[in-house]
Amino acid sequence: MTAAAADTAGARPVLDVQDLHVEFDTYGGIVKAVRGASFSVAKGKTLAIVGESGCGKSVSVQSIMGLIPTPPGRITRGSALLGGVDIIRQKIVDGHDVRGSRIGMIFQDPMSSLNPTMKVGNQIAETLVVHRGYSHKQAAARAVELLASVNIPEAERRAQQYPFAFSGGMLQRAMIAMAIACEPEILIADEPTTALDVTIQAQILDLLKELQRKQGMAIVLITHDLGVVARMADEVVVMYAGEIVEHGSADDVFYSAAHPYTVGLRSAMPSRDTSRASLVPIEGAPPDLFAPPQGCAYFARCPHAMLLCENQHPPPFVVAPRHSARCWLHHADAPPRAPLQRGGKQWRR
Amino acid sequence: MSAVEWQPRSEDFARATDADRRRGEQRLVRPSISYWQDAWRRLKRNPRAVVSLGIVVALSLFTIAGPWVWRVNPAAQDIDQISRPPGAGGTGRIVEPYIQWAGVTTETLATAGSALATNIRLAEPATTQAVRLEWAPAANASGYHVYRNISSPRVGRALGLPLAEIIDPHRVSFEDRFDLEPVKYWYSIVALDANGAEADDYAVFEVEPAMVITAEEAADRGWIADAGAVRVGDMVALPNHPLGTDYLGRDMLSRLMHGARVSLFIGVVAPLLFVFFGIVYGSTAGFAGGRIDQLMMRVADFVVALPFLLFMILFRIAFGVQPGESGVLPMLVALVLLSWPSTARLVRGQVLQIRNEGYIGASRLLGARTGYLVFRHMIPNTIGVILVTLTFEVPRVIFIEAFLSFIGMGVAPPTPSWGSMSNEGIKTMLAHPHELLFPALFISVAVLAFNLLGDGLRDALDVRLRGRE
Amino acid sequence: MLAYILKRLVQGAVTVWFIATATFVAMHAVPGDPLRGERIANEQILANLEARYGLDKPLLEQYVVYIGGMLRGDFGLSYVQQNRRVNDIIREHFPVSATLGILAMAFATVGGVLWGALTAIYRNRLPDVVIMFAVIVGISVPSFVVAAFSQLALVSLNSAFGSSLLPVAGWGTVWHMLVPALVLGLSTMAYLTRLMRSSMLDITTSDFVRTARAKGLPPTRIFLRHQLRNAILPVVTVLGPQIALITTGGFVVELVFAIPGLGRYFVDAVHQLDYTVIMGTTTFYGAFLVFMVLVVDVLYSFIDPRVTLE
Amino acid sequence: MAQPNIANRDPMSRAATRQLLWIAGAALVGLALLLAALGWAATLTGGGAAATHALDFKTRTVTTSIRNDVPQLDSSRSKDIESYNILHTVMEGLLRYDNNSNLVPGVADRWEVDGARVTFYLRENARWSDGKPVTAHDFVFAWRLAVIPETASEYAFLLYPVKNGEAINRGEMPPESLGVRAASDRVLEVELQNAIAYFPKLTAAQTYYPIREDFFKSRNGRYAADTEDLLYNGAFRITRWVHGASLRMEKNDLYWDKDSIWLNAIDIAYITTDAVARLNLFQDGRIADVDYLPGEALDQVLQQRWSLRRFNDGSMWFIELNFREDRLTRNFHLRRALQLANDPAELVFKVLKTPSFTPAESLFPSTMKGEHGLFRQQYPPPHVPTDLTEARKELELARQELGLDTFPPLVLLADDTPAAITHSEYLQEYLRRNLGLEIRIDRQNFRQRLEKQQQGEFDLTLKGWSADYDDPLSWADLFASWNLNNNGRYDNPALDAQVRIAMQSLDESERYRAFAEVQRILIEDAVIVMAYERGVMYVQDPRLKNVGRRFMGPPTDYSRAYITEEP
Repeated sequence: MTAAAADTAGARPVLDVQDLHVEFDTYGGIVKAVRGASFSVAKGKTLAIVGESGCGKSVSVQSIMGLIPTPPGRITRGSALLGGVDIIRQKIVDGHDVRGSRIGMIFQDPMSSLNPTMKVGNQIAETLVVHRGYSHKQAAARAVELLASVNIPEAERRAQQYPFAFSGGMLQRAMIAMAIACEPEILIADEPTTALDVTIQAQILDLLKELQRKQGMAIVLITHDLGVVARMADEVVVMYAGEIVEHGSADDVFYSAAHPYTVGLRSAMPSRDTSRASLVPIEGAPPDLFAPPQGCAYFARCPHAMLLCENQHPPPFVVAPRHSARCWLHHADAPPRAPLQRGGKQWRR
Repeated sequence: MSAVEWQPRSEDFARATDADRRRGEQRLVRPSISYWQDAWRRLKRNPRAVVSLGIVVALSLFTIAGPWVWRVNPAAQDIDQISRPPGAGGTGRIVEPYIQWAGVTTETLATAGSALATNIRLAEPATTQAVRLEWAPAANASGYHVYRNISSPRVGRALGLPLAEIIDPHRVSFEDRFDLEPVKYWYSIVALDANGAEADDYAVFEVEPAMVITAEEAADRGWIADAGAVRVGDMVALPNHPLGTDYLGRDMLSRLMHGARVSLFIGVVAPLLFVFFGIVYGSTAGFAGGRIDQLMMRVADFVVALPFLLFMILFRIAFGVQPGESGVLPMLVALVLLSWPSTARLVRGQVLQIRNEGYIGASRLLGARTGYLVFRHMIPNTIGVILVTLTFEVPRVIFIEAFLSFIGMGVAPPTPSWGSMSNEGIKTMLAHPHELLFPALFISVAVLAFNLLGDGLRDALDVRLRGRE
Repeated sequence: MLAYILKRLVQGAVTVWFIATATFVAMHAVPGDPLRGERIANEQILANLEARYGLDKPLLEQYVVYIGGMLRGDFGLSYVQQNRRVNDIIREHFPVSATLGILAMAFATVGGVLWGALTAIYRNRLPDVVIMFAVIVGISVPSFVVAAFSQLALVSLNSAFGSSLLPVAGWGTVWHMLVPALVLGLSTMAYLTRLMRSSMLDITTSDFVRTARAKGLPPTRIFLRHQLRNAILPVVTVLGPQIALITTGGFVVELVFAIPGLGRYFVDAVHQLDYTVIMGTTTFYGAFLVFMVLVVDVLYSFIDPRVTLE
Repeated sequence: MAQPNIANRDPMSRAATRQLLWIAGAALVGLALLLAALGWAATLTGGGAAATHALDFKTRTVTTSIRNDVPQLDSSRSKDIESYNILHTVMEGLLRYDNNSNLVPGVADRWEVDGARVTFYLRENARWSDGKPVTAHDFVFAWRLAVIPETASEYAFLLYPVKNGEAINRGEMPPESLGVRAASDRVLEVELQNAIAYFPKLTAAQTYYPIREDFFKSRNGRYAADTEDLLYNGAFRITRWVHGASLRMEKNDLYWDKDSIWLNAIDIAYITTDAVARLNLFQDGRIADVDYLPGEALDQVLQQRWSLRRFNDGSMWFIELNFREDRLTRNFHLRRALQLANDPAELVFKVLKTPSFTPAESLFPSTMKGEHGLFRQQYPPPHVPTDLTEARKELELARQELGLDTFPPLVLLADDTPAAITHSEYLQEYLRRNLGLEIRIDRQNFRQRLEKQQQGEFDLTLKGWSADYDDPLSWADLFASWNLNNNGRYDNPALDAQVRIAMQSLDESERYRAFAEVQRILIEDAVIVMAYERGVMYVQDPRLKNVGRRFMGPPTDYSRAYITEEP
């Protein structure tokens, strides 16, 4: 996937991940959770990584951030360049840990992601003290401003409270405040809204959008909810069974999906005008990465599966500028099967 | 990685049949296993847990099968082999039963008075039945002191044990029957001057008595089948005690085997009972909160502060334990009634932490009853701490059992238990370390097994590690 | 907070009253008469003795008189130490046991937390295995043996250095209490170590530690501010009952190190059925325990914000 | 096949350990502060540090230890050994025990016995520690105090030989009617209930010690509670007493016999019953002697090559049988069987294994003085050889007499002291093996054992007894039918008659013939089964000389001891 990504129009990639491989030692042997993922995100842009649970999207970002316990997890190949530094191999750049200062991260379950015995204000101020050398007083004041900036009412009082006194939504806002405290170049959001109800979900996503506009930071958004992708993403990466099956701009992927799995995903997603009847689930279950398939991982569930799909691993085919898909259907000699849906409703808000 | 060197042929693009796709699917699905199977599998793979399971099996074999293999009566006393270190064995000669010795006076003694230092003599060959000494009378001695030591008293007048004070100047003999063993002894005879003070000069006599025993005693101690089978002068092999004997000459190995029953039963069952009761009590208190919690915790304080010994005596009377009977059940009940508060307080602390977690509220929302909440959610999350408490209660209970038996509340003599054996062993731990070492060792091994098992269980049951390690 | 403490003190008082009542009933239910010596005195003398100690009155009246006395702080005369008021016994000996107990608890808590944390960090590696075996041997050997061996070590240490470095027994200076307190606190230290290890392991796999690492905090800060603070909670909850264990467990150490503590009177009183000393020591120990449990609960609410003192 | 992990490893463990070390450092500082604070607190409760050396030749001080606290220093009410030892050092009665258990003049320098009247002549220079002379009035007041019901002294029975003593104690007569009068400051006249030969021997007991009336009343009820509540007329006086911790005695310069006192101070610095702890203190040079060494501690003593010594503490231990109606042990043949099977030599030499114990053959101790020389030399007890076959025959006779096919289990009541445990478990197995008798051991706490023994809830029980005063009667009347301490309720008119002779007769040889007869009956009627005569093992610094170790009277006496520079 190297070629397509590199020539994005002039925008220099903030984070450029190439050929990432992550493996886990388990009782049955080695599970190859990520089998060569390459993606990048430019300044001010939002890259969404979408896919079913277990497809390796969370593992990819968490492994780059060094959050996978080793053992059992291991990064066996690949690189992740952040401003020229491969942060897989080196977390400390000129004296500071890139994590927290240049990369912020928020997680799915805010309720258990904050230290229950430490005030919220202090947990935010902590990153400032460590990375930006703030004094405790300065950091505390800044923390209050940050809480206010993420639309938490009465920030002054809230900063002195403990996590259990916050609601789910407010906790996630606090997490965001904590992540952006040092104005990082990139914010990784690992399924930030999954644990929240829909109304809060929208507020959080708007908040992220607004912060991106103000601070110009890149966002990597991991989700399995296409609605969230549609709302937020400039570019989309679809992952399946540990590898990237399609990569393109939001419009390309939504309106001219070039991979049967993406089509399947889109048809399983309700939208304003689809009646309940026409939702079509994808049969079967994702493959077990315990023994990853030789050919295309989606072969067992793909309606357009061909003989060669079972044993030959499809290369990425460029279907449009900055839009590629790993599917033999795009091979010159492939028969013109029911063309993948083109065009379709405008999804844009 | 790219497909450059392979060019697909046109037939490759034929549509795959449903059968092909299904074949692909079976191969790929990982076997799904339940929570408990996964926990059991992980327990099996944890080396320390396997070791502990091995020890537990070995201990139960030792307890149950042991007595069939090592058929020695734990109550049989061998008075001639008291506190014998492990593996002593050896042989003894059969002799006539002991007859009183009249002793020797100055008149009946053959040789006349010369300086004491030279001639102390054995009136008869020295045996473990009696060592009979006679010596030439010292000039104007008003009496004699007789000492015995296990090392030479030459240096620094370390005469050793004072055996006798003879205040009759004419008696010049002494019969030593005190705790004779087939080891080297140094006797010292000190003459007393007119007003009974010890003279500076003292005679030393070195002797090693031969191991002897009478026919009845040999049969009595179980060395030979019956008294008639041997005649005076025959050599008899002393029974071998692989782990030595205790303060009454009883075989340590068989006592450890029979003692295991009491100690392991009490050491395992009692903690399980009162830790379980503690869990239920603690989690209900923690979960209920408010006034009920306060009340329950004050009751816990009340139980902890009660004088343990007083109530043990009371329980013994309440349960009507007949004098000299083994009251294992009343002891079990007493132990449970008085030992649960510490677990209760611990579990309550944990439950208080978890009580306002999200999933508890959610589960309650779904209509879960308190009992289900406690057992399904609360306890698995406190399993780590509970297991640690359980593994600590085992030794504590074993020693409480020993203390109770000591005051006649638990196991009545001569039934042994590890705890009581180690308590007895304390008294002679410097002289005969093996009497304390072996029971303490067995208790340590049992506790080790429980600790390793506890650790293994803690890791196996830890949901977060499921499927990973 | 103050209201809570006051409420707890009232509850404490009620608990202590229950303890005293239960002990009184149990004490009189146990057979044996504190006044009968080896030599049986004639009826008249027995009657006089009973009159002096008020045993001639019916049980209920004795109870009312005794509890009344206790409220006025008069615990009565000892049967065995006939000239000493139980108040004097407690006033002279409880401070000794308390000093020893507090020091033993300090050793146990500090040792338990540090060793526990160390074994959690080096899980399944050498330090963990070594410390665990030490813990197991520590708790499997009767406390009397530990006390005797440590005293033996002191003696050989002194003889090795030719002069008395540390006193072998007795009381009076800080050096007298060092080794006895360590021995007394040993079994609790072992327990706290294992407890700390178990809770530390739970914490390291928790979500907020993952967040802390994602914030790029240095490991030392994560360990101290996040892990240690949460892992210490179960240890604190257990301090309450352990304090009771240590104060009453002092008897063995007081015997071996000839320390004039209350433990010896506590055990002898039951042995001799010395009613007033049993009541005095039990009530006092009960009050001391209830107070320490309150201290622990208050301490706990400071550490864990989730627990509020309602 | 598994490729290595290329990501950087979090330096978690090293950093955390550094952090731990830092916390440990802080904790140690905290502990040091706590130690300092508690150390200060300890000095308040401690009794001041003991001297560093056990024997100090220059200051003439000896440091030692005792096993139990000193419960009662009011001589009128005192009853235990620990208090008697101290009282005998700081107080002095009419007569006194010398280091060899012989009675010598104390405050009285001579006395005359004339039938039921005894007159004591007090010495001129006997003084109290406040300078006032000791007068006959002090004895009159003390004896009355000891016998009046209000004092409720458990040793009041020692004063029963004095006229009306028992009646006053029962509250039937006024204290003034007690048969003792101060003819003058120096002369004390005693009128006895009925003439007895051994009265002077009684006056060495602590209950007969003098107490000054004005001082006693001035302490209003707290007499003998603390050092300032006591007035001393003995060789030493108490200068510092921390209850349960330490007690220091210094030489009393006003004592009439102060020239024979060499020591300036006796410092009891440690109180514990644990023998190993006291041995460690001895090895560490902190105390000058350790007495009551258990058998187990002897090996440590031998290894240290210390010189071991022994003295008889005058106590006899035996198995007491129950003669109540419902008890099998009432049957003579059963008792005879137990007596014949009994082997005290094996018990002492092989089981209890303490060299100071000797197998016992009679209730009367071997050290007891007879008419001339030792009682047991003049009247040796009938010898009962151990004969198992004969014993089994007697058992068979008993079985038939009682009409039983097998013997039900017999209950053996015993204490929970180490010696009692070993002895009872040995006996249980011994009787099972040799006589087929099933014995159930009823092991009881001290008070419960006393209660059961006195209520007669036993078939056999282990019992120890020692004399209250230096006269065989203290032993002989133990099994008289009227004696409350005769727990087995043995009732033999023949024995009672002999005891009455011994009590009333003034003719020494007649009394001793009666004692010999009592001894014969006890053995031939198998009233008790003898076990051992207990002696005490002790270790003593060779430089400490002339310490009193007695079998009669207070067992330990440092008052006449002295220290030599080298052993």
